[in-house]
Amino acid sequence: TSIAYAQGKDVVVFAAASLKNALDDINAAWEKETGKKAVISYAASNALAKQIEAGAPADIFFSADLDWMDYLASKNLIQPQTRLNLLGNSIVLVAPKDSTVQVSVAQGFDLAAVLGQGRLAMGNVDAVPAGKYGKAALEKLGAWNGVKDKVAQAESVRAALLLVSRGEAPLGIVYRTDAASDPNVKIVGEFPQDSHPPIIYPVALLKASAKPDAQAFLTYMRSAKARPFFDKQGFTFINKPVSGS
Amino acid sequence: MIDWLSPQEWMAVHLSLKVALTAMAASLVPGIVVALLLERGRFWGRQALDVIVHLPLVLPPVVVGYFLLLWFGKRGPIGALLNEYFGIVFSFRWTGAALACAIMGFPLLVRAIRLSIEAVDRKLEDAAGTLGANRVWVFLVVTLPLILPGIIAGMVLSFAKAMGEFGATITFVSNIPGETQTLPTAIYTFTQVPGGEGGALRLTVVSIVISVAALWVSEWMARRVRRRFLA
Amino acid sequence: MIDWLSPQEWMAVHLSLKVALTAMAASLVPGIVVALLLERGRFWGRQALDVIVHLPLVLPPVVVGYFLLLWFGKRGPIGALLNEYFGIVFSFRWTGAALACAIMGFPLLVRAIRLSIEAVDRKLEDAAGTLGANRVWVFLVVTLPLILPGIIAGMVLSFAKAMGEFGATITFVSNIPGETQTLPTAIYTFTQVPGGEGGALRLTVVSIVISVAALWVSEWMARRVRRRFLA
Amino acid sequence: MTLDLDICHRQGSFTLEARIHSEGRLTALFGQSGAGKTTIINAIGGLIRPSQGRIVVNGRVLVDTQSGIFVPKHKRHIGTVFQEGRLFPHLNVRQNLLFGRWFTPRRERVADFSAIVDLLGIGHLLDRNPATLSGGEKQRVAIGRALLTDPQLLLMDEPLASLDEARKSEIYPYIERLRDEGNVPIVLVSHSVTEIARLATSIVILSDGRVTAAGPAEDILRQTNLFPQTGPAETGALIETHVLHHEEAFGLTVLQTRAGTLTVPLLDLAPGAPLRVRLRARDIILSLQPPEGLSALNVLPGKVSSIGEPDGSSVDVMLDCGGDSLVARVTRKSVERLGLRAGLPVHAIIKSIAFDREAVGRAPTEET
Amino acid sequence: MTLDLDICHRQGSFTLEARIHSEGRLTALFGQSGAGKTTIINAIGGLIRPSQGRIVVNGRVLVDTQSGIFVPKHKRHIGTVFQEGRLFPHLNVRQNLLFGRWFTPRRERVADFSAIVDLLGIGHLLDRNPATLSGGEKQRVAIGRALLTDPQLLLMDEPLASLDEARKSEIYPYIERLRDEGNVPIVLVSHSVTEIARLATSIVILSDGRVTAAGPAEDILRQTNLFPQTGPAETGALIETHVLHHEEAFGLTVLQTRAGTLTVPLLDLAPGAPLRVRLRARDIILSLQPPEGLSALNVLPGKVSSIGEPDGSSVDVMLDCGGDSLVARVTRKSVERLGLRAGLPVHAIIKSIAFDREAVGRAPTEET
Ligand SMILES: Nc1ncnc2c1ncn2[C@@H]1O[C@H](COP(=O)(O)OP(=O)(O)OP(=O)(O)O)[C@@H](O)[C@H]1O
Ligand SMILES: Nc1ncnc2c1ncn2[C@@H]1O[C@H](COP(=O)(O)OP(=O)(O)OP(=O)(O)O)[C@@H](O)[C@H]1O
Ligand SMILES: [Mg+2]
Ligand SMILES: [Mg+2]
Repeated sequence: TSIAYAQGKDVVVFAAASLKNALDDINAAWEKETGKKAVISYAASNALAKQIEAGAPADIFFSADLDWMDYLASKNLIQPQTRLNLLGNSIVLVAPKDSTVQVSVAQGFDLAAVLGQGRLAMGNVDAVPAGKYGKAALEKLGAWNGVKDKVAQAESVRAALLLVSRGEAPLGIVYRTDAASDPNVKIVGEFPQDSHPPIIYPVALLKASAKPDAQAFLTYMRSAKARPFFDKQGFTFINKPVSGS
Repeated sequence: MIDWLSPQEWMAVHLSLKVALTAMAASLVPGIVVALLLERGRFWGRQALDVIVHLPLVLPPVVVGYFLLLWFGKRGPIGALLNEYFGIVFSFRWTGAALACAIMGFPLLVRAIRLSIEAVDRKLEDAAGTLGANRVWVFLVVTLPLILPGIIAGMVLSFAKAMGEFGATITFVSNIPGETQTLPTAIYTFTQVPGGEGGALRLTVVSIVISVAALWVSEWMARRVRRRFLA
Repeated sequence: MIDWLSPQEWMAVHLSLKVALTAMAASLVPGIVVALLLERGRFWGRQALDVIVHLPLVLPPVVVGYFLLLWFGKRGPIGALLNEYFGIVFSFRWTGAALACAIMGFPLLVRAIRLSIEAVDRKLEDAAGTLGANRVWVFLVVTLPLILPGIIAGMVLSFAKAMGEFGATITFVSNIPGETQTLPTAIYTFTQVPGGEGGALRLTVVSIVISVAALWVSEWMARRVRRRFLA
Repeated sequence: MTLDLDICHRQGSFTLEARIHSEGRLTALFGQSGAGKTTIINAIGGLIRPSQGRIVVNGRVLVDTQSGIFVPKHKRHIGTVFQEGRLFPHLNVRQNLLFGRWFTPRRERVADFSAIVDLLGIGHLLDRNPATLSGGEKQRVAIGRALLTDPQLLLMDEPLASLDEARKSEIYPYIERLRDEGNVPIVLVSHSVTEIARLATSIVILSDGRVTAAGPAEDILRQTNLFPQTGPAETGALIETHVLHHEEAFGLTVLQTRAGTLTVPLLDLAPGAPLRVRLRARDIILSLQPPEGLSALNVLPGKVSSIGEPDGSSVDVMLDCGGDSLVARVTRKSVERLGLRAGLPVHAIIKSIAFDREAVGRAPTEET
Repeated sequence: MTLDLDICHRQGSFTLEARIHSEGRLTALFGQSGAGKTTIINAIGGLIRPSQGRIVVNGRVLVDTQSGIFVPKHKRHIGTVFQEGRLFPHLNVRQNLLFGRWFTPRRERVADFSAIVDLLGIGHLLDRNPATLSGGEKQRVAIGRALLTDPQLLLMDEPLASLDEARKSEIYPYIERLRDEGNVPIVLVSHSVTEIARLATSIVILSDGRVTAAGPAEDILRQTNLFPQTGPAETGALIETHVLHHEEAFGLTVLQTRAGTLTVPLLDLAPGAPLRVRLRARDIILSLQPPEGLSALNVLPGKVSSIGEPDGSSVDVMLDCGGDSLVARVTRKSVERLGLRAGLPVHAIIKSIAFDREAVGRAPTEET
């Protein structure tokens, strides 16, 4: 594979780490079908974006938020016509499985009171997409000021989930996809879709890509064959091209 | 310079220093003990101890942070114990950051001290014994002074590592401004946002300045020790 | 065991070993040279060199990776130069991972060797001089054998660090299976998805097994060296 | 003191199998390089654990491998002067000297710091670092360090090897005082027969890890064949004398021996004081008649008690001078020329000058 | 060889200000502990850089601070035996011995490895590690290591300090051969007057960093007041003699001096061979008449040339025995009793036995 990569035969996908499960499955399915194989590098979206900027030999960028896709677009490094908002997600409020908290997520709800002395686990509110969405939602719902000093900002949404799952934090804001998969947490509230910017996983072919299979793999990912794999991980399948930009 | 950093950044600087110094100080005695055990001890499980000490180096920091959370968290076996009997809480506290840093720097500290212990002339320790010093005294008045170079080097490494440690810290105690947001986590946050390079660079410079100072202090101490041996 | 890891994971193991060994081997000679310069040299800029060597420890690995990307990337000043004149490419190659690991482990390697150099009895070097050995020979036949314990310790640290290095690597050369996906980056990826704990744990165990073996080899070498000195 | 040592110890291909019983207050270990002297010192001091055997000092069992006794070195109260100094590099000279004090209970601190420092001539070095000392200076500090621990037994491994004669002759009287008054038994390793003859009360001769001879100094020193390695120069007899009177005008002291008087350079001792004198076999000239007009002041009448085996050109002639046994070494040619034979009355001629400072030591006072 | 040294060097509060000009083939440095002997050795060997001055060996300028010359130590071809051994701990004895060989061009390799190993008795140690050697064994290996570099100058800092006499007397002839045949000039530090008297052709006496006396060995050794630090025991005269014949039956050799013959223990030298003999002042008895019936075989007639200043009870009496200058040390009392005065004819009586192996050395052959 190493040699294949070096010779530039395989499609190289730079994807946000949270997509690993779904994309690994899709890649396997695609290989079974076509005999071709994508090489997928999972890392944080920002790292991947910077690498692409530095000339990484990637064909496809699959980001966990719009910001880093926009960043590359502004540097003219993607093929704008191929960009599409493929997946959506939603954020939820979680608590440890044995928690007794009662909370209804709504305008003006008093999250701070529910937290008490505890911390609210979130992804980094400036950097990690789930954190950014969570902060926006809390602001919109008027709860941010009450909790902003009680937020434990984790390095990733997975780490935030872990804090709740280990009982370190009584509450946390994570993606539904993550919450659903962890038996140690339960969802105690859902954030309204309009309380935060749409949670979108955009994907695009990169300018530097010259491999014919890249477009094929992108097409496969948006096809109905791929959809079950995304669904299985809890993503909403949007598959909506972005016009212009 | 005051203006150059935001109050929150100043807090991070202050906290980083506190965490790094605490980590360094707290790991010093265990570091010396473990180094002695590994270098001089002949006991069952020595090899295992050696591996355990090295683990923080071998494992990705995030994994270390994960294990810390499992064991030293509020519900972790050790964490719960410490909390119950000594009232020591690590989770979401700067003490947790210090613990993470101490553990990440531990293999470096131990190795440096081990190297110095290995270089100690056992004949001097024997001589001290014939002069009436028992093993503890021999250690305190002969071995310890002789391994000072290693201890200083170990402290430098431990401090420097603590100044840069990020993965284990953020995983274990997350990133709470004023409590657990150290310089590296602050820098990390900057790198995660488009256009954050400026902020990251600024804090990086602060980091470098601090470590220059630390190196300077350590060289000064090392020179003093060396002078005592030779001049 | 073969079944226990997926082919891609085997690849990561294999790659990690290759990267760690390369990083260790490649940084050895520069490490010895820099340690000598820092310990023995009296030149302008010594202090600056000391700081630079320590930077990878002081800065968050992600920042180091970022700087590597800026300088050693295809479009970076050094990377472009190396590519043009020597055909050496680091970006998104396993060589880049090795570079990142070598640099992250460098301060550890240098410190260990420095400690050993400090412990060398200069009188022995003088004696070698009177026996006709010039400075290079003195170094090769006296100093070098005498600092072997430090070199071994430095190599262990460098290797172990390389086995665990993740932040700088993934930032610099990404996480491309078969090319730059080392054990730690593979572990990291597992931690980022639901249900990845099992995979992460499996690879962690592999990591530990490798480092046990490495420690074992190093202890064996150290014992041989020590035996030559004493027995 | 009594030193009882019966040990077996292997290191590499070298095996020490030594059995020593010494009642002497200063036991000298003598033997070729590599004979095992340092190994014995190490065993007594507790630096090595003999594979087998017993070590008993003054009735105190330090080692007994059979009953598993091994007193650790810091509890032995044994001061050691090591062959290679072993000063602590991180402490200055003063701290090195006082090191043992820290571990000596206050009431047991007897040794006088400034007296020892003066004796060893290291007063100007007190604030110096060991690394800056000359070879002899290091050695002196090492001696001082051991003395200042107020040891119950002193082990000295070639302590004076690289000191100049002047310094040595200043240190000898101190060692003698220790031996006699301080009641500190001493085990001394030395390659110098003169030194041993002056200081030792017992001598143990080692060769290749085995004791080849041992006993009171007088007996051993008279056995000329025991020192093949030193050359025959150093054989001699030790005789016990006492001060008769002084001839202040000439700077001389007259000693009483059993056979007559001996005139030696002035000694600072009261009349009646006991004294041990060493008469080297090579310093004695034999004469058939009482000699006249000679510069030599000492003539002891006696008779030949026996004539030894010739060794090369020379022969040792044993004399009985009023009960004191002397040895004179003369050439075979002289034996023949003078017709020496057992029973023949002769006169032993000895120059006063032959009694140099090393030859005249304090007689060890009777053991208590 | 010529050694010209005129240096000034400070270390701490110690200042060395030495000026040495020696034509001798073996220059002995003599002086109290801390006098600066090792410092001079270090300066010649290139281990320290004197603050000021010149060092010239055999016309080769090694150091000249004025013109900025400082030949680095590895280019000096000077073999050094250090006071503290300095064996390489990571090499075994054989490798230590051969260390210098690696850096000696093949055609300059003259020293015979197995001869030197035999001489030093270290054949059984070749595969051992220095850490396992006894003190004397280390010292011997260090000597061997220096000899095997085929040096153009040999510096020896108390090389024999802790060796037994037997070993020493095996090594002395080798050093003499080096000195005379091998054409390797030697600078030797020693505290033993016997050793120096036997080996040295020139002597430099140091005290407190300054040269207090220097010159050919014969001259210096005769000056009795130069050795206050050694005690008076070792003063004596060196006289040049040659072998007359042997008296095999008695194991004796007869030497011709200017004043008569000396009978000494058998020497393995052909008749006519030149020989240097040391007559210690304390070994000479003076007699007014030719003595009779004495066991001493040697009687040299002569006359008192002068009488020295009394030193305590004793006086040095200078004799002229047919042109050879001798010194006899006698008591003041004897001087008075015998009425010794300049010009008085006397007989010097010396026992054959007094010539031990150390006193009779090869006379240094004439300098080429
Ligand atoms: N660790 C060891 N391994 C092998 N042989 C050893 C070891 N230590 C000492 N020896 C040998 O034991 C013998 C006795 O050593 P020891 O030091 O007692 O000699 P010594 O009588 O003190 O000699 P010296 O007068 O030269 O100091 C020597 O031949 C030495 O080589
Ligand atoms: N680095 C130093 N700093 C201060 N004083 C020093 C230093 N090195 C040596 N000395 C002093 O210089 C003097 C001469 O030392 P040196 O080693 O030449 O003496 P030495 O004649 O060889 O004596 P020894 O016979 O005891 O070996 C000593 O008094 C010593 O204390
Ligand atoms: Mg010894
Ligand atoms: Mg010296």
